[in-house]
Amino acid sequence: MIVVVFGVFLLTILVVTAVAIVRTENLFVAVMLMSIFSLLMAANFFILDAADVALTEAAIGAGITTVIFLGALALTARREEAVSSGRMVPLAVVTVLAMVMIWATFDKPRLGDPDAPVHQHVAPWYLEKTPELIGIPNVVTAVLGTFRGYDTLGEVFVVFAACIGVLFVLSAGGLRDRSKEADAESIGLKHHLIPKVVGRLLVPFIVLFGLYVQFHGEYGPGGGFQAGAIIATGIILYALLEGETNALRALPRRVLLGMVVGGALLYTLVGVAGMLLGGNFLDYSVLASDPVVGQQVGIILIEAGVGITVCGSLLSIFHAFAAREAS
Amino acid sequence: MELLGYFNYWVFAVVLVIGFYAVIAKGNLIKKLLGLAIFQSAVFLMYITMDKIEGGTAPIIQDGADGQLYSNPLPQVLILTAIVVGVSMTAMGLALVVRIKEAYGTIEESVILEEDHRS
Amino acid sequence: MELTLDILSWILMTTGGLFVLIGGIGALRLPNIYTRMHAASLTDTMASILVLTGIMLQAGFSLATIKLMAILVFLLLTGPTASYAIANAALLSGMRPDAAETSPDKAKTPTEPSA
Amino acid sequence: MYYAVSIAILVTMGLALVRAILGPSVYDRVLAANVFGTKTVLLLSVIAFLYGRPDFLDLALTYALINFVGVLAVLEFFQSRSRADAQTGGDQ
Repeated sequence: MIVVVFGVFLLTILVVTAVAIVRTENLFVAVMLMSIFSLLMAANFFILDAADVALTEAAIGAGITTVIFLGALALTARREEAVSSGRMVPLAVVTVLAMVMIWATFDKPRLGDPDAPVHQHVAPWYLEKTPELIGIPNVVTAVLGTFRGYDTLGEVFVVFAACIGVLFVLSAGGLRDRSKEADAESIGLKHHLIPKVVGRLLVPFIVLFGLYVQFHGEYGPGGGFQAGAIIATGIILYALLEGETNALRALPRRVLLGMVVGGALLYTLVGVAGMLLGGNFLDYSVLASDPVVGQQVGIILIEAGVGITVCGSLLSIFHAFAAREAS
Repeated sequence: MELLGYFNYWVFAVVLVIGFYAVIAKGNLIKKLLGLAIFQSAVFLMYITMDKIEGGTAPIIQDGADGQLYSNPLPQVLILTAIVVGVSMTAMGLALVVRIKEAYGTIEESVILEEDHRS
Repeated sequence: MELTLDILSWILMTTGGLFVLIGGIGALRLPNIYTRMHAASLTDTMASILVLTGIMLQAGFSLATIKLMAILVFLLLTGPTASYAIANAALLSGMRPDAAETSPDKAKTPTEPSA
Repeated sequence: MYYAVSIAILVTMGLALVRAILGPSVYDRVLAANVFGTKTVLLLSVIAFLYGRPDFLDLALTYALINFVGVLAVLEFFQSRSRADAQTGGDQ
C-alpha cells in the first residue's frame, strides 16, 4: 500500500518537472530537467511492475536523449525568446482538454483492477502459454520476439528509417571534407585527466553490461532494444573522451551503416528462413527440429538483429550531429 | 483510497496537456520538440498504468511460485518499442531544426514565418 | 546471528537514509554552488556505501550481492568524477569559489578580492 | 526499514528537484540532475528488495553506469562553447 503512496509522490513531482520544463526560457535548463523527467518516468515504470520498460527508459533517457539534445543545442540557440502575446487561447484550450480527459478517466478501471478488460483478452493466454510454447521466463521478450514479432519488425524499420532520415537531412552540404578540417578541433576531453581515466575504465564495463542485457533478455529484464542503447551509450562515452575522430576510427561510418542495414536484414532473413523451411513468415518453430528450441533460436537471432540496428542507428545519429558541430 | 486508483490517469491527463501546451503555445522549435517528448511520455505512462494488476509482479515467470499474478505483458511490449522509436523520431525532428537554423538563422517560429512572408 | 545481521543492516540503512536526507537539505540550503556540491557529493559516496551495504547484509551471499557491489563500485567511481566535471565547468565559466560569498546580497560588498 | 530509507530518498529527490528549478546558475541544475540520478539508483535498489525481486537490480546498475555520460556530455558542451566563444570573441 505504501508503494502506491510512493507512486503518487513520484507522479506529483513528475507534473512539477513537466511544468518547469515548459516554463523555463533557458533551453539548456530544459534539457537538464528533461533528464530528471526521464529518471522519474523510469522509477514510475518500475513501481508499476514494468521492469523491461523501465530498463529501456533508463538506457535511452539517461544518456542518449541528453547527448542528442545537447548536440542540437550547440548547433542552434541556447535561449528561447519570450513570447508575450497569445497565451490565453492555448491555455484555455489546454485547460478544457484536461478537464474533459480527467472526467473521462472515471470510466476507466481503477489502477490494478484485476477485472479490467485489458487483463481479460489475450494477455492471460500469453502468460499461460509462454513457458509451454517458448520455454523462456521473460514473457515480455516472448511477446516481443515471437507472438508480436511482425510488430517489432515494423518498429525496427521505423528506427532504420529515422536513422536514414537524420543522415539525409544532416549530411547535405559536403560534410566529409569539413569534418576533416575540423580534426584538430575535436579533441574531446583530453585535457581532463580524471574523467578520462575513469571513463576509459567504464567503457568496457558498459559494453560488457550491454552484452549481458542482450543475451540475458530471455531470463530477466532486457533485450535488443535496451542492449543496443546501452552499447551505443558506451561508445558515445568513448567519443566524448577521445574525440569524434578517434571514435570514428574505431567504428567508421561505413561500419555503422552496415550495422543499421545488417541488423534489419538479419531480422527479415530469419523471417524468410522460416518461410523457406515450410512455416509462415517469422514462424521460428521450424528453425530447429524441436519447435521450442526453434522458437528460442529465433528469438536470440532477432534480438541480435534488433540490438545491432538500434546501436548502429543511435551512433549514426550521434555522429551526424557531432560532425555538424565540428564544421 | 478509491480515488487514488485514478491518480495515475489524472497525472497522465495533466502531463499530456502540459506537453500539448508547449507544442501549440511556444514559438521555439526545440521547446516544441521537448513538449512533444513530454506528450509522448504521458502516453507511455497511461499504457503502463493499465498493465498493473493488484498483487502482481513483473511478467518474468519465477520458478516455484504457482498462483503468482503477473502484470500484463502486452502494454509493456508496445511501450518498450515505442520508447526507442520515440528517441529516433526526436532526433529526426532535431535534425530538421538544425537545418532550419542554418537556413533561417533562427529557430523562433514567428521570425521564420515573417521571413517566409517577405520572400 | 540472523538477528545481529538484521540489526546491523537496519542501523546501516537508517544512517544511510539520514545521510541522504542531510545531503538533500544541504544541496538545497547552502549558499553557493561549491558548498552545495560539497553537500551533494559527500552524500553521494557516504550514503551510497551505507545504504547499499545495509541491503547487501539483507541479501546474503547471492547474485544480488555481487550486483550490489558492482553498483557500489560504479557509483563510487562516477560520483566524484561527475562532481569534478561540474566543478571544473563552473570554474571555467568564471564562478569563484569565494567563501565570503554567503548570500547574493552580501556577495556585492567584497567584489574583487585582492588575490 | 526499506520504507524508511525509501522515504528519505524520495524526500531528497523532491529537494533536489526544488534546487533544479530554482537554479540560480546552470551548474546548480546539472548538480541537481546528478544528485537525482544517484538517488534514483539507490531508490531502485531499495524498491527491488521491497518487491522481493532482487533480479531487477539490473536497472540500478544501468543507471550507475550510464548516468555519468550525461554529465560528461555537459562538460564537453560547455568546453566547446567556451572554445567557440574564444574564437568569435564571445557572444556576451
